[in-house]
Amino acid sequence: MMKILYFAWLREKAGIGEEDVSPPETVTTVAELVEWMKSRGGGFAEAFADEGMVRVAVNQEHVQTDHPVAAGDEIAFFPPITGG
Amino acid sequence: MMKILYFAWLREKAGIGEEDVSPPETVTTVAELVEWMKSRGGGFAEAFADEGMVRVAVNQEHVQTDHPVAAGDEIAFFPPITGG
Amino acid sequence: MIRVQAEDFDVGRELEKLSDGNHGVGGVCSFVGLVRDIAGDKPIQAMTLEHYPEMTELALAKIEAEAHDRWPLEETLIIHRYGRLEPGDRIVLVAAASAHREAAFEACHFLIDWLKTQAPFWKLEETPDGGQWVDARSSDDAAAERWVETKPAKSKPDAAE
Amino acid sequence: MIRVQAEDFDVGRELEKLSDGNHGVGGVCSFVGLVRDIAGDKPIQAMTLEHYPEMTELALAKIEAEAHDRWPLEETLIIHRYGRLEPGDRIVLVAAASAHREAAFEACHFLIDWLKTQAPFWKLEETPDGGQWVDARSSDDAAAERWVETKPAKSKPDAAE
Repeated sequence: MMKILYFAWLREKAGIGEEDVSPPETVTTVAELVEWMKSRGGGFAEAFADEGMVRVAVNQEHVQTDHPVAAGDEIAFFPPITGG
Repeated sequence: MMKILYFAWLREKAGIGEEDVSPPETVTTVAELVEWMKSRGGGFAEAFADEGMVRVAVNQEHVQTDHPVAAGDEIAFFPPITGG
Repeated sequence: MIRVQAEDFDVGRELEKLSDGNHGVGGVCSFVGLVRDIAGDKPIQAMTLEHYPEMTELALAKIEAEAHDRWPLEETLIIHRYGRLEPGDRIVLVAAASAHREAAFEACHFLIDWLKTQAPFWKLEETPDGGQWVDARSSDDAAAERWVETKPAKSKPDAAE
Repeated sequence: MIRVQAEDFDVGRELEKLSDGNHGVGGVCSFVGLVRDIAGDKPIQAMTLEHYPEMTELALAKIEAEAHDRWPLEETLIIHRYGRLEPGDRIVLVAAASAHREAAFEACHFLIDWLKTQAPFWKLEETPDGGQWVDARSSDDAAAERWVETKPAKSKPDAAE
């Protein structure tokens, strides 16, 4: 099981801020997780439609899409940062 | 008559902070005024001994040594600035 | 020092703490970011700052540690607010205290530039057309990029930084 | 705004005034210079700042006007103290408020760099060996020189500077 967090407009499009998911074992990287997310359809497909606008943190660290994911990870999806 | 002001170590060497002087009419530039100052000897000669360390303002404006001076001017001599 | 909070902060008191009792500090450079009443050409009634709490402090701590690695700093400070803010409200305060002013300026500039691309905050602006998420700015990426190669400032003598 | 005074100042209150009621301000960059307890390797007990009162405000006004010519600024501030100051005491506050942070940073940096070579102040340090006039630093000339060719920063969109 992985803990998934969504922020800003990704949260709005996904229609959820936080969820626990158990993707198939073939999902071993962020990129594969995103593909699986999109396959769930609805708001998830919409949230991930423009992947160039999606940033990812695994266990509170910014990562690239080839970063591994595993059960127990906290994975956050969000748009480019606009703080400060 | 010109009003002369001295600041920082130029004031200490000259032994005076402010004075009114009436140099001869041949004194028409800052450089000529400095030469005349030195000719007065004593603390003045000492204050102007290292001309590279002397900065000048005429009527509250930084100027170069070729700047004209005339009766009624306020002329200030000081070392390089160290504020801030 | 890092703080992430909904409440406003007292800039004078916070800056004072950076040099309090430390007479090795010659200069404190700070930047306060404020909510403007306009974005591009749209009027803004308010903005809401959302963040990722579990990650925010970690990200800010990394930014602060990086600044201390790069410049000879006595102290640094990052305070970032979240929640709903109105025009004129303070959003963020970053500051760097150093013996020397170049280090204070560069580190402070670095802190805000990196914070803008590294710390997980997102702005939702309230406009007459409704809520709009602020787009990331390529100028912020460029500003952060600039620090990728930057070397620390050199030290200098004199009692006042 | 320019002030030359013997008294201390309240940094928070002064910075607040720069954006008070002006919701076009997105960022305020400031620099506070403080008396250090050491210069080079000598301990400093105190320093006395002498200035040329008739010229000081004129010189500071020129520096401020130059900053407004170069950058899109909402407001600027220079406060410089004179008289006897001890380690930890504030000497100077410069600040620039702008819609955008690059302009605020650059203008603030410019204000302090130019002030250090243009405003008629001189420091006398009290050391164990007696009073010593501070030598001008070539690094300050170099810092000021840098601005001789600098062009204004470009404007950018977004409600928070």
